[in-house]
Amino acid sequence: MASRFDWFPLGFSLQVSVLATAIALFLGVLLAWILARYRFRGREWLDAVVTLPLVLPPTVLGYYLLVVLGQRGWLGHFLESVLGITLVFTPTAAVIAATIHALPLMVKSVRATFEGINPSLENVARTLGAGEFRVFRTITLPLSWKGVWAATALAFARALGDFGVTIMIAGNIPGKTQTVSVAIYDAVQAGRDSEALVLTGIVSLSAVAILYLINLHAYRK
Amino acid sequence: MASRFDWFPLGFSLQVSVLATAIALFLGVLLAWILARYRFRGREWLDAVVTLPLVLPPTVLGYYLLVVLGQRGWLGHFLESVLGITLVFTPTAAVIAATIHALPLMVKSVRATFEGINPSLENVARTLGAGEFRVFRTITLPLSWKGVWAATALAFARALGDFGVTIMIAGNIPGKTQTVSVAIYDAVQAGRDSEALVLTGIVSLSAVAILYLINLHAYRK
Amino acid sequence: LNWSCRSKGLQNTSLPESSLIVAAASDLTDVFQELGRQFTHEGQSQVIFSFGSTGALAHQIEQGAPFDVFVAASQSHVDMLEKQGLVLPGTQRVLCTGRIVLWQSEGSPVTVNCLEDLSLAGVKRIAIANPEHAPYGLAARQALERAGIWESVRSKLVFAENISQCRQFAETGNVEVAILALSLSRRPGGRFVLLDSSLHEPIRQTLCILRRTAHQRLSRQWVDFLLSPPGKAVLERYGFSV
Amino acid sequence: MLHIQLSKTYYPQQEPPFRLEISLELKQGITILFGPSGSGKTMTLRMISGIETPDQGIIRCGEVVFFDSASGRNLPIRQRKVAHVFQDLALFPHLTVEQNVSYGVKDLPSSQRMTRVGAILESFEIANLSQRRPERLSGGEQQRVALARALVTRPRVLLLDEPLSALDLAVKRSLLADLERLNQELQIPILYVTHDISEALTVGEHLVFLKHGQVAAQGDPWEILEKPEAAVVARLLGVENILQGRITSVSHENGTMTCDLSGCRIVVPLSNGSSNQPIRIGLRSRDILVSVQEPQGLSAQNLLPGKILSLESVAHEVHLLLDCGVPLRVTLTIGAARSLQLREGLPVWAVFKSHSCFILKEQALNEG
Amino acid sequence: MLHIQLSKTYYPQQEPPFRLEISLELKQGITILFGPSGSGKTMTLRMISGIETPDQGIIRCGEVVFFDSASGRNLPIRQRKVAHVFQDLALFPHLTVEQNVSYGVKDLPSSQRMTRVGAILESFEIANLSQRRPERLSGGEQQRVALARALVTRPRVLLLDEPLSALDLAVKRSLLADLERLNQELQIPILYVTHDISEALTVGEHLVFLKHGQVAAQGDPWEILEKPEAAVVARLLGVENILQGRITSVSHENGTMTCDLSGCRIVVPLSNGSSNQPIRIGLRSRDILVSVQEPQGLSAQNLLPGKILSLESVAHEVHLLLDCGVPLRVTLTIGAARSLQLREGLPVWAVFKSHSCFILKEQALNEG
Ligand SMILES: Nc1ncnc2c1ncn2[C@@H]1O[C@H](COP(=O)(O)OP(=O)(O)OP(=O)(O)O)[C@@H](O)[C@H]1O
Ligand SMILES: Nc1ncnc2c1ncn2[C@@H]1O[C@H](COP(=O)(O)OP(=O)(O)OP(=O)(O)O)[C@@H](O)[C@H]1O
Ligand SMILES: [Mg+2]
Ligand SMILES: [Mg+2]
Repeated sequence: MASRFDWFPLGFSLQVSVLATAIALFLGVLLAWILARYRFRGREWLDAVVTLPLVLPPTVLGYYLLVVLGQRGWLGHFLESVLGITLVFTPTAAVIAATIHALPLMVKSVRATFEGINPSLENVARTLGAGEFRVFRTITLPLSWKGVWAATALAFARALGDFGVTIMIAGNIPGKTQTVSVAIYDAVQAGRDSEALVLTGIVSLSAVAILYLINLHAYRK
Repeated sequence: MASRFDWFPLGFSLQVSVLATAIALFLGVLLAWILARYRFRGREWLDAVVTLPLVLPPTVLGYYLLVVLGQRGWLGHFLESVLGITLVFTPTAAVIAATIHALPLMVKSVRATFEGINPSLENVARTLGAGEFRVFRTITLPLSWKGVWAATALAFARALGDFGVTIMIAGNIPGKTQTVSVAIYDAVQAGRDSEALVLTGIVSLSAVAILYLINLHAYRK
Repeated sequence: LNWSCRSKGLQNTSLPESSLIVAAASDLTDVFQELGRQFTHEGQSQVIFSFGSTGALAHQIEQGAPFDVFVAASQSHVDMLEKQGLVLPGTQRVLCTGRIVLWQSEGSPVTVNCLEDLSLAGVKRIAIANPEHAPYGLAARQALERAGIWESVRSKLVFAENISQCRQFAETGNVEVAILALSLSRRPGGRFVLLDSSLHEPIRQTLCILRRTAHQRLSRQWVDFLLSPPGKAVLERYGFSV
Repeated sequence: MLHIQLSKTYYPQQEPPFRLEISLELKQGITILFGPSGSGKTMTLRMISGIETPDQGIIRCGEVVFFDSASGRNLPIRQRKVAHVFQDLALFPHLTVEQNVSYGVKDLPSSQRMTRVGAILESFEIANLSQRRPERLSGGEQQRVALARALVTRPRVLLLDEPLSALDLAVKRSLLADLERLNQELQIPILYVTHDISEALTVGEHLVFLKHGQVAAQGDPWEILEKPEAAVVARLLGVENILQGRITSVSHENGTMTCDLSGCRIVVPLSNGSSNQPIRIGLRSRDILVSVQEPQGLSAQNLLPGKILSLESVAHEVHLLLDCGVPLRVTLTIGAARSLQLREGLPVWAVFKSHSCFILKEQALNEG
Repeated sequence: MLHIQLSKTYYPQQEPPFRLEISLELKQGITILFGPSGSGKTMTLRMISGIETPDQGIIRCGEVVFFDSASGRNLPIRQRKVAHVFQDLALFPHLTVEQNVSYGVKDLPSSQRMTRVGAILESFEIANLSQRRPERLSGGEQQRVALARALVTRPRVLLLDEPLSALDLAVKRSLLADLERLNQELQIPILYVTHDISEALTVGEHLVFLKHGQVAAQGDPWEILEKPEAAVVARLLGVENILQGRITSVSHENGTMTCDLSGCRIVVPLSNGSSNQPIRIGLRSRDILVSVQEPQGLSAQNLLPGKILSLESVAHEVHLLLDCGVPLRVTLTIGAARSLQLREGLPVWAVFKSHSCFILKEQALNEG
């Protein structure tokens, strides 16, 4: 209100979302490929489990993550004592939080796209001597751009919008881990309605602009 | 704890999610079709705007929805005074909340699938005398099943998992509008950890089972 | 919009029409659940609680939430509702005041006995509820300020969404100390140091009956029960000053 | 009946644009659309069915205006009632053969529909595949399904883009007969794209020859060789020898003319021409026989003595170049060449029937 | 060189299963795979390239075992180095023509790759399309790209599934010549599926005739007509007349034999047979001419007097049934029939060259 407008959450969120989207893109495409390409026992179960983060209320998911990744959690403890890495209440945690929500969107959409590709094209590439990875990189993936971009747009939006998981594992440390979602929430809760509206407006506009660019890219030509 | 286990949130959430998924399926497929089929000014903008609900922190989205749909909101006021319909703090609101989050997932994934279809097939259907709607119903849609099912799975998971919007516009009224997400949240907040774990377990298991069934359906053959 | 009607099918609610819905701030969660059991036990109707942050609940009330009684963790929100004519005139009461504590989970590497200890090097992070909107967070800030260490510990602070989350941060060992409501400190798993009530403005748990209630009689019964000696005893037992 | 007059330019990146400029008047019956690969045949069909829109022009079928750039009219595809068999078939992959075929006749009463669909499945020998999806069909089976799907509707116009290319001769013949029957029945314009000359000559009542996006020639398939563009057509059809000479005599009772080609005399079928007129004759290399000894008793045939200039063997064929006063290209089977022990320099006789000679109009001289 | 011995059964729902059971030994050079639509040609190719897996059997290329059900070996597609031109082409839609063609030679050093790709684009006349995407190509252009993409690699085996069906004769010829050159160069087995007889006879050194999933005949394309299965092949190739008789004399110097067919005498090319042996002769309806007056001076040709039993006109052709002692099916152009004023009952002479007669082996008698 009286204090001058804080731009940190916007920049921070943008960085976090972009990073998280990139990670989700990489992991999601990889997982989607495995799910689409290889037949193994429990494949559909794995697919279902990957979707799980969407099902749980984010705060609760965050709580459980906090239990696992926190200083007393087995994973958090391991990371801290062996590798000297602390996750919770750091920007890294914000990235993890955003990634967790973006990943299922990525995996499911991309897998469906991969499976929609005419297998003849992949087969012909194999007869031309291409190994599985080259087939994937040069045929499957480029032919799936539309689906992958759509999924990326979703993942980015979701990464930007995460609040529950972020506030749990990254905390709300202004100037350090406060994402724009958390900042908007705070502003609303504190009754700083105009600030909340301004932030919401800026986020919405920039999100729409970014999504628009992604769309243009995805559906161009 | 001492009180006997409350099954209401589970059944309620299931109903809400199924209904919301169905609505999102209908609206999402429709919107996706319009976006994929018709070229009009602002098409990509519309697409970007549809994705917006994912970008905002759910609680904040809920807050603004409440401002619009609540008794003092212009839409809520209109509905109540003219049509006698109250939306907020009813099961309907829970359905709206779930739908809002499911819809963008639906629209984007399904649109990408629609656009991946060989236009020759649609053209040949037209030469055989099929109108646009018949082309859509008999060619475009059936050829997109995989993508539509994947999107449905995502939408369902998201509908089940929504917490922020629901708690704002449907409220956290046990036995009336308390979805399982809200109930889990409530249990965690109140320190009823074991109850929270049990609920989480049940939701996760049933969600995985339902998603598994959707997968089987989508990728069968 | 016809599905809004169709969705009536959803209303196979498990609660009788006559039950009372009480919106209450989260710090009252534990104590109200006990009080609710007693109230029902005394042959009165069932009470349903909708716990949430005071701000969110107030906002919902403004938009027509079907609550009968509102118990806020601060007075200002009730005042605001009163101004809007949403409160049944003359029903606003201060129920009790909350206290704050320094809370540490078992196994915390450092031991903190007073506010000044928060400056110790071993205390790397401190969780408080967000002072901007959580009454207990505000009180925590006031206490830190009056102790003169607000500026020095500021970089250690992690703001929680609400007081419960604050506790979760400490419980899971991710912060060494949390400033909590006394009412939530009774749960097992930690130790606490009560802070002097003079360090902060009183955290007035304020109640009112809402104008839209259809159960005025029942609401009054509930309020009376809260304000009755047995009710007060329970509140005191949970760490509220009456 | 089908009046087409249109132009459309495609602008591929980095290349000269491809311009289609066509003016056609199709009567009912089968018109063959013939032309080298990439000459615009598929394009033309796509414009007629409405899948592509011309830059300008008019397409009219009887009274119905399909497209008119002047009035801005562009009839939606489905209202044109043009059945179109795509070059890439475009079978509906999620429907069975039967569902594919009955897609266009959904409006018929069910019993009538079933009879009609059943009949066409039967006559196209795909009735036993009726419950299968296209992915489980062979290439030829797919082609028959695509054809059946288009023919079963009662369209205003029928467009067939190489509908029989994947079929063996036996099936091809029977489908051509079906098509012919249908042609009698429907009395609509049928535009038939093919590369197969014998198919073209068998089926077509009218032939349109497309080249570089333009109609280079049109008319009776058998007469089109006499058209100005003939030399190109001839080469396209595999007429390797184009001989130039002069008519020396005309025999109306024999139906023949005698010509003099730089000294050697050949007999060709009668055509409108008179003594002393210049003449150009097309002759396929495969229609010429070679004899190593002077042939006996073949008085009515063309016999040109000469010798082998060169001899090149390609797969099971041998391409000869003879010098018989005029250069003559001859193709033989390797077996024949071997048994005759042909070699360069060997004196031989070229033997061919007068009916193997096509007479090309004089204008053809100007063409490549 | 390529040893194939496999079986595979497809179980379509609601239908009798389709069983492919094949045993082949392919030498280097071009082998034509011929057979009616749905006989299993595409299937066979898919098994060789590894896209489909046989139920059992063995596929071996020289020393390299592609598949062996006994040892459970199944070499991954990419290690087989089998270039396969699909019937549906399967061009990569997101790559340009040049990128499509160079896909299989990515491992070559860049300069070598560019030369090789450039050369093949040039010789397939698609160099000017090199920057285009497949969707912007005509059907024939697409086919050339698919062919170039496969040929540019140096495979162990080359599989071509109707690679020229969408091309006109001129282009077809030039591509066949390219293929022939390549064949000389690569010295590998090439399996070539086609329905076009002239293509088959031009290109093939060896022909395999598939029917109902089984090898019905194989051998030299020109000799295969003498194989037991010949009658079927003959019908498939459009040999409508199958005449039965007895050899009366053999003339080695003429390379002919004279036969007696229920009273009428015909001359056929020399074959291994001796006087008084039974013989069966195939004769295409299109190779027979009709004359309404006794032909003059055609002593060396076959001239059979007879009369027209029936006359049916189909499109631009007329199908005649003649009674010349033996029934003869004749196909003429409608123009010819019109000009000769043919009608039922008219006495005519059937005229055909001895070289138009195929001699079928005696066993063929047993076949339908
Ligand atoms: N979308 C496009 N953009 C630019 N050029 C195109 C496009 N589609 C086709 N062409 C070009 O237009 C020309 C005509 O194509 P068309 O498909 O009509 O040929 P066609 O006569 O059917 O040949 P074919 O017998 O090989 O099928 C070709 O040179 C082709 O490369
Ligand atoms: N996936 C499948 N399941 C069952 N049957 C199949 C399947 N694929 C093909 N068939 C059947 O197997 C037979 C052989 O098919 P194939 O594609 O090999 O024929 P083809 O000889 O290539 O014919 P064409 O010349 O028409 O392309 C056909 O009858 C076809 O219907
Ligand atoms: Mg074409
Ligand atoms: Mg095939």
